[in-house]
Amino acid sequence: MALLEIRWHGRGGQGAKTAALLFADAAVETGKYIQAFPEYGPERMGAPVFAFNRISDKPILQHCGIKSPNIVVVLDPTLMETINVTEGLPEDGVILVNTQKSAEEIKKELNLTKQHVYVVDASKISTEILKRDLPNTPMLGALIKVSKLLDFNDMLDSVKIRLEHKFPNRPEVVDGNIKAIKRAYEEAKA
Amino acid sequence: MALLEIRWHGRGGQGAKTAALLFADAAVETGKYIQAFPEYGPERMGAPVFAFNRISDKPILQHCGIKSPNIVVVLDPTLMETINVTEGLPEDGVILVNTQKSAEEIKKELNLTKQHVYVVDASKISTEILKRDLPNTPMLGALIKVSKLLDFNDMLDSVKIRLEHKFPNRPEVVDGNIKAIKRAYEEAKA
Amino acid sequence: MASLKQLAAQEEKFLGGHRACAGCAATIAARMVLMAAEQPVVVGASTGCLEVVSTIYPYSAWNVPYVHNAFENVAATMSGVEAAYRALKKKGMVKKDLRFIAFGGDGGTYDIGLQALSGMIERRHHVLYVCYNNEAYMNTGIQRSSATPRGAHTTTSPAGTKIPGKIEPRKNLTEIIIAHEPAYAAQATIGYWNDLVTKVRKALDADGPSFINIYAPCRLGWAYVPEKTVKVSKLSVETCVWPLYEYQDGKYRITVKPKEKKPITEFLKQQGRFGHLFKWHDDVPIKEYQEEVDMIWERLLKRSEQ
Amino acid sequence: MASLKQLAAQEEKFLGGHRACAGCAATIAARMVLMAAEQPVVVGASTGCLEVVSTIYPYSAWNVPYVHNAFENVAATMSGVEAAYRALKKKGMVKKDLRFIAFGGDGGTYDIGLQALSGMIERRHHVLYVCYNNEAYMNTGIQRSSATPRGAHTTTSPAGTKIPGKIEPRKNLTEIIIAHEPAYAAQATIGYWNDLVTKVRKALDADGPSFINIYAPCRLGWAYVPEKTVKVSKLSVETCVWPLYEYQDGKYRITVKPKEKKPITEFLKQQGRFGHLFKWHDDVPIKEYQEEVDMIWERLLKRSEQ
Amino acid sequence: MKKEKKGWKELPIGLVLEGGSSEEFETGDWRSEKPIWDEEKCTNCFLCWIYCPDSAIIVKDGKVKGIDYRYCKGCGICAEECPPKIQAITMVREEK
Amino acid sequence: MKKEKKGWKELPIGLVLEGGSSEEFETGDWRSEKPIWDEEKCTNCFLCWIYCPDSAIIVKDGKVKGIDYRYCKGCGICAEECPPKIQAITMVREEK
Amino acid sequence: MIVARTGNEAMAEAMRQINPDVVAAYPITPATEVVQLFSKFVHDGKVTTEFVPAESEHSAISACVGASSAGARVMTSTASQGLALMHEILFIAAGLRLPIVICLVNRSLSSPINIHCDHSDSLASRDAGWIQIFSENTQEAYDSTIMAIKIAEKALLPAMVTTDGFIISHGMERVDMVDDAAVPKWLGTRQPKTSLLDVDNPITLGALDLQDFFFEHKRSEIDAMNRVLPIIDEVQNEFAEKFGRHYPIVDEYKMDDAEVAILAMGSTGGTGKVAVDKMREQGKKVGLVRCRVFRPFPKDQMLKAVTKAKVLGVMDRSDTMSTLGGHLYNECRSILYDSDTRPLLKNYIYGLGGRDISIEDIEDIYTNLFDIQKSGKVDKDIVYYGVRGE
Amino acid sequence: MIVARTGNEAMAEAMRQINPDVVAAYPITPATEVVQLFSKFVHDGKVTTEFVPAESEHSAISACVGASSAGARVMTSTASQGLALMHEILFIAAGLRLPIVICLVNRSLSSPINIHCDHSDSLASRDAGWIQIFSENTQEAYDSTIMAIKIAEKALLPAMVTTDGFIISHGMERVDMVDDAAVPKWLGTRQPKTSLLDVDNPITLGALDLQDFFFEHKRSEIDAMNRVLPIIDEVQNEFAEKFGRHYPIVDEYKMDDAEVAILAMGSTGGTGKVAVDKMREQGKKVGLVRCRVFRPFPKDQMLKAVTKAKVLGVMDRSDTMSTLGGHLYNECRSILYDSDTRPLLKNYIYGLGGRDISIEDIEDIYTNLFDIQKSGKVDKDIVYYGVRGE
Ligand SMILES: Cc1ncc(C[n+]2csc(CCOP(=O)(O)OP(=O)(O)O)c2C)c(N)n1
Ligand SMILES: Cc1ncc(C[n+]2csc(CCOP(=O)(O)OP(=O)(O)O)c2C)c(N)n1
Ligand code: SF4
Ligand code: SF4
Ligand code: SF4
Ligand code: SF4
Repeated sequence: MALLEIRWHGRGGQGAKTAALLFADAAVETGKYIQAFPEYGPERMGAPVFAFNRISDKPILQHCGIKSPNIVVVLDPTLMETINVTEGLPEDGVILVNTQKSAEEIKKELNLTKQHVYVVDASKISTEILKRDLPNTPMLGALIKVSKLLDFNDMLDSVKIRLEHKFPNRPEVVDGNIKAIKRAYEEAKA
Repeated sequence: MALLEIRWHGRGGQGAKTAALLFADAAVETGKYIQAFPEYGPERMGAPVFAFNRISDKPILQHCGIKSPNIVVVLDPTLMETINVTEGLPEDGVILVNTQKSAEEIKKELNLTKQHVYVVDASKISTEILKRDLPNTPMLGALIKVSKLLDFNDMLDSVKIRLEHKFPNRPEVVDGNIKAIKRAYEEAKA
Repeated sequence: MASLKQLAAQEEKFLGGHRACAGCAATIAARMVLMAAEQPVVVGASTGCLEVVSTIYPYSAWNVPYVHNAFENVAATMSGVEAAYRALKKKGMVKKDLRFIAFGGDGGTYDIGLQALSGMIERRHHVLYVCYNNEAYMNTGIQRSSATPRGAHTTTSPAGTKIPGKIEPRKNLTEIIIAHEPAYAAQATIGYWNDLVTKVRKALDADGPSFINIYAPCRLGWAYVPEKTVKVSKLSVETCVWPLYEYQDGKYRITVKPKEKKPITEFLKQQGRFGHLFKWHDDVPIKEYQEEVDMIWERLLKRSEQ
Repeated sequence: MASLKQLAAQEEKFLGGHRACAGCAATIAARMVLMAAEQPVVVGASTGCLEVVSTIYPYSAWNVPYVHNAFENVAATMSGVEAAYRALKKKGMVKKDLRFIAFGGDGGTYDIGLQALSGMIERRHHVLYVCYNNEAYMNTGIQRSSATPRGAHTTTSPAGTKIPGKIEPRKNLTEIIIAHEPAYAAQATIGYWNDLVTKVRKALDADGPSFINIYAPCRLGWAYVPEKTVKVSKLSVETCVWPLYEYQDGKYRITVKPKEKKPITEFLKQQGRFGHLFKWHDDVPIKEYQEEVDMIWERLLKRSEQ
Repeated sequence: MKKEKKGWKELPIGLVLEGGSSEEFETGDWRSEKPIWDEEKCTNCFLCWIYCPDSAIIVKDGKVKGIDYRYCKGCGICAEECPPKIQAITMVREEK
Repeated sequence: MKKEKKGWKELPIGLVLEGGSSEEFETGDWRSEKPIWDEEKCTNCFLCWIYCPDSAIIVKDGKVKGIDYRYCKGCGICAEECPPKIQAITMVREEK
Repeated sequence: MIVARTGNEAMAEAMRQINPDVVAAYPITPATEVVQLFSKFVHDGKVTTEFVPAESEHSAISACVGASSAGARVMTSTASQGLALMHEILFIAAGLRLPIVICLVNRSLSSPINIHCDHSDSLASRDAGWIQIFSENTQEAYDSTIMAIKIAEKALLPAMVTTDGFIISHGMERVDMVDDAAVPKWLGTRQPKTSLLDVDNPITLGALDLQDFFFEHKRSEIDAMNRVLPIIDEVQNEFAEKFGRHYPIVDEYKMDDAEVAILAMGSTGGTGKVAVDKMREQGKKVGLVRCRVFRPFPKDQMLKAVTKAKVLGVMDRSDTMSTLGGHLYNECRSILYDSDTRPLLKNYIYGLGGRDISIEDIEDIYTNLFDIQKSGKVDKDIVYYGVRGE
Repeated sequence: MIVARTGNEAMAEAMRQINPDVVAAYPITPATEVVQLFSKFVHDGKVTTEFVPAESEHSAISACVGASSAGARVMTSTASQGLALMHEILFIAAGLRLPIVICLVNRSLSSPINIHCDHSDSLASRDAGWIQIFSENTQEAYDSTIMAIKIAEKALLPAMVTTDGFIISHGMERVDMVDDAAVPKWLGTRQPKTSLLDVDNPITLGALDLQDFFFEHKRSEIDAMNRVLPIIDEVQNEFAEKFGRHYPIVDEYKMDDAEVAILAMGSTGGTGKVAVDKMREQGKKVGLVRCRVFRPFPKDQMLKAVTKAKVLGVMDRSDTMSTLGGHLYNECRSILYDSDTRPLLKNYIYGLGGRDISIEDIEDIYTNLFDIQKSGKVDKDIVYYGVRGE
């Protein structure tokens, strides 16, 4: 696998950073080389924020910012009004959006031509399964699908381990998240 | 006048530093180039201390310590028991001691051969005139005499100005000191 | 007593467009303090949430002169500003009558900035020091300060399996400042705007250094939903966790006495930072905190009667 | 109560050969504190007269482990030493039961070291902090500290023609520390050796941080003849300039009540630093100082009755 | 916000900024809930105004005039503090 | 005190000093007044001992034994604090 | 064990495994997490450390000095303003020869206040007598933290291990962690020669040192610094033997036949290596030198490395404010003064306050260096790379 | 008016004549007297200054920053530990471009704690963005203090004028003082562009400055530093014209035909000149270069001076703790790197903690330099001169 670069868009408090970290962490378990890093500003809850991933089969040495990601993940569609989420996205790039809308609609809204657009209603999935609008974990499932980066089951196992570690006494949280990831994996579509 | 170097010996609180400063200050008024500096340690009242002077007709550029003074002034004779007051004194050096003893006695005590010894009972002078044992100002008078450095009257005038400046509302202090200096000038002897 | 209508008639001195979390009480406090001031003011702030969210180059929310120097030295910085004012006024280079306000978070006041504040008061600088107290270092991600109450979870006093949050009681900074004998000292909180505004005015009119400790809930660090900011603030007073009182001319005065003193659990259970205490194997941490609150309240009642 | 005979039976822990001025009370205080300790102690000192005169390489007057770090941080340094003790004791690498004492002058305590002390108490380190209070920065040549009383001449608050010495009242550090709720706090002075020794023992036995503010006349800075050191110390108590009291478990106790409260002039006129006040064109400075002393004494009486 | 940033030679010396410039920074897009103010119900008690952390309640001529959505972050304090008997402000989910 | 000072390689590392070494530094020569203790008059109240800033009152076996002139700086506190009715210590000018 | 960790997590994990006796610290972005994570270990009983949540960095380092004087193994963590506030006490720690270790996250110094990376903070304390080790990535941050304990205790000098703020501190990467048990075993316990807690052998520490002894004591401290590099080598070799990862003091990347090269510190080393690879693909003979140990300055190792190139671009993430350019640049010029081989030098000051430096930027710099090689002269010796309006 | 003054008195007198709006200070040996004497002026009504007796140096410099931001002319004085405690805020003062002036008395930094002279204190803050002017004697201390106000206000950078602790600070010498009235007249009042007290034009000072602006702001500060030397020259010329004493940025003494020379700072310059005269009497062609301005580093002036000699002994009263020797030595090697003329360099680290340096010592160093000239090579490039047991 060549080097793949991902940019996450979210709002402070929505877990873009957590998603990127979780993604990287899980990928390491499957033997990949990874990076995950936030674009730190002093922004508070609610403000638009970014996070990034690099993932590769070979060691990743660079520590510069990502200007031209292969994949963009948008956790919150309202961001698209004020933020240019497709900035730097190359023609063969992929954009994955948490939305109720169709890929076509999004494509139009963003004035995209060649790039691939995928959508999934991660907020709905999260609200239904986790009883809270926390789209970041479901989006992981969708990302795995659209990126074809990792084996889904390997990934699921390692996310599970990570979640169990984080919530040692709350199996319901772990199970819920895993369920949500699975569903988003299934529901994500072009 | 060639460069002359002087070392003062006293105890913390006895005014060796003040004497050196006063001496320098007065000499400047008479047109000389001077230096006055203490050997600062953190010693408290009562501890043996040093002070130094350089005096010359020409600018003095060096800022090193004085190892081999031309003149040594001892404000407190009890110091001679523990401190080697003649350290570095050259063969043509002069030592001036505040003591009741004679120059001969001191010369013997200090095992001196060639150096010139002068004595004056500055403590007595001070006690009689100033009602306190503050030998430093009278010693100035004796120093002027033995050093033949400066014109006595010029010097007296400038000491007076300096004292008036320091004790603006206490003419009795100024007069007493001037008197004491004069008397020490007269009484100092080899 | 101030009326909201009058207050609202002035120009805003602390503007929108700052980057505080939605529902942040620190910014409410800053806004209220400035609107209370009847004289032109010059403001200083220590590093912390209020500073960071209000002044990110090239944007500033302050519509009054403002200076930020470092984290630990706003009191010293404002001492200098005030000294400059006295000097330049003497020379006729400044004409107006100005007031000076220093803002510091509890970290910048109770901990790293305490000494500078102590010095400012001792030297009798005519500065109002406002501590907006959210009981932790929020700007760096919710670490314990000496204002953090016992039992509270912070990232450096975490609710662990061995130790349930912070173990030491909070420092009573208001009493420490009162022991400095400033010209005016008080505790306030944003939920009681009128009390707060009145205190700011008294402080600015006092002839010397003054201090107001403003309890300012932080929805992020205290972990509650943003719209509850004012409610949480009010609960702190109703439970006597944060008594509203003032000290001037050697006299204590309680300015808002709760009709009925509620148990602190009413206050604690609103907030995620205390959540673990309700699951802890014993009730010692809560009991100890209640005792501390009671003790301080009793003492306050006694002192205010004298 | 300690007996001098018993005290004298121990080995000296603060030895002769130090370079303090003849008649220095700071060294008397250090010696008394060490002889009071019944457990082995580790000592720290902040930069200042006591440190300088007792440890000039290669000579040390301390016959107990001693560390000097800097001027402003003895409380933090000893916090670290005490933390190391707890850590190494847990591991069995230290066996004995030790006590920790930090010494600071009033400059190193009231001013530049206040914050470190405040932190030490807040974190509840088991350290006795002793402030030997000579009411100015003596080591650097008698500059004003916030412990310097109003009216006193120092080299940075000189008796000038326009301003007669220091204008601000002294900081009441003991009350500031009491507001921190340490395990024990007290004021003492060397003239009352038994009171002092008893307080040191209580402090070392208390379960947490403790503080003793020891009034320690300085013959150089206060300008009196050296043999009067003990007399001057006693006069400070008899005039209530320096009340002897303690605070523990929320209670105040006056430990030595003067039979008859003398006017402060009795104390002031012994000392050159106040000499100019008696020649000043009015008696305001002395009167203000007397009022301050009275106010604090009255309040103390009241609090100790509760 | 998207205007070209200045080069170093054009910036004012010493980090000086004009006061009040945050008005150019609109935090309205942080909002996920939105307060809706009902002029009819409003009694002009100004409680929403005094408690708004973002100075986003517009008051003019002694009357509340609405909400400045450029800055309002949707914290919901105004709705919460609007007296229960009046309820002139309600929160709705921000439209996407 | 006049012994050769050590070169840098011989000094202990880290500024460590042995405790109590000031005993090698005799401050007795600072004295200009000297306390004279009268064994006859002394009642062993130990007041001179407790107040001496220079630990210079020699106590052995529960009794005052005299003054350690190696360290005594002649402050006069011992004489001053010796109870007025006893006056076992008197100050005299230091001999030259 | 291979895990994913941010730089801060890696350092905190290293601290957990070291299990120091005392940690005294104060929060500051971007180092806070180190202390946060460590506090959690304390509150969960995963370490036996006494944690002192100091009321300022000044007190934190002061408490470290106290604890280390008492014989404890002591660590702390800070950044930027925090290190600057420790400044006075840093010198004292070194003078007292206390092997305290700081996990430092590099962040630029105010003013202007900024939370992002440059190296001005640690470099502003470079005279303090501390060993300074800069890390390229999280793995190095982790390994160096463990090694620093041993290095400091052998050298009897304090040490700081640094990472680039946010870039490394908050960047998650693969880290190969040593076994929990292996770390304390490899390190052993600290064996101090003297301790304040030894009441039977009372020592006096920190006496006033006048003209008659100060110079000798300072000379001895300088001597200790002179002995550090071999100690680092020794410890790095031991570490490699035991755990399989070996670090050089000066890291050379494709230098053997390099015509032009850059010299850098910290995370830029990695970005530069990618640029090297890309240029090499185009057949350009470029190389990179990374300075891992900045204090003591590794004169011999550095000379050996940099004299291989004809043109050297020195990349400084800091400025000396002297008009002479950056820190590395000046130290390089200094050591090269009487060298026989004398590359052309150019200084690129970049990345201040967290300004990003990309692979393309570094390629651009290489291109510029080739131009210099061609022309044989450096026209403008100090450039501010990436600043707007230059 | 010719008077006798110690260095501290001379600086205090300069301050009295300047009559700054605000002085905020804290006592420390050997600078205390400056503040003491100044307090007396305040209490006697001789100045109109607001004096802020801060509770620490950290607060003193912080108050200076506040006062200067408010448009006041501000001064303070400190030494050693005091400057170290100010460290963090020194950078802030420079970043905010505030023309504060410090009368600094050089004293070595703890540990070991010592009260005597070396240059480690000001040099440890050399990155802070302050102008640094070192004085050889009391006259220079006095003159430079007055000039520093003008220099700082023109450059919009803070400045420190230093004297050697005790040697100059407590040494009394002849000083030719300017008339009381002439000083304020020559200086004028400060004309700040903005002030915190201007409530009608509210400014915000000290905002958080992220990746998008920090580098530009820093670049502008560096630019200000790049413009300082011409300003110093200009002010020194104005001063000479008005008051008759002219100072160079780099002081050359008998350098024109010197074969060997020493480079030094501070009071050693004077002692060295006497040594030069003595050697010249013996027909030895020796010279001396004195660095008066250390920040910004006067590259051109220094190059011009030091390249006159074949062998240069660089005398540093400080060590960088890098193993590379002293500060002047390294900066000299750095600027000489690509110089055409390349003297042999040897570093003499001397006088740490107040160890005396005599005329004979310097003669000895010259003799040593002649040996080097003869042999054509430097065997040991860094020596610790005057340390026992070397
Ligand atoms: C000397 C120094 N240490 C640490 C920091 C990092 N820091 C900045 S703000 C802050 C916490 C602020 O806490 P507080 O004063 O309570 O204000 P809040 O953020 O809670 O509003 C810290 C630790 C700093 N800027 N400077
Ligand atoms: C940071 C710092 N500032 C200033 C000094 C200088 N200094 C050393 S001791 C001292 C005064 C000590 O005063 P105090 O604590 O009252 O003790 P005293 O000397 O009166 O016994 C000062 C100002 C210092 N060593 N360090
Ligand atoms: S973290 Fe707390 S204090 Fe900081 S901006 Fe958010 S709500 Fe306000
Ligand atoms: S100056 Fe005062 S405190 Fe210092 S040693 Fe002398 S008497 Fe003691
Ligand atoms: S929702 Fe919050 S920010 Fe918006 S107007 Fe209401 S109180 Fe203000
Ligand atoms: S005179 Fe003073 S120093 Fe000497 S023994 Fe008596 S009390 Fe001690």
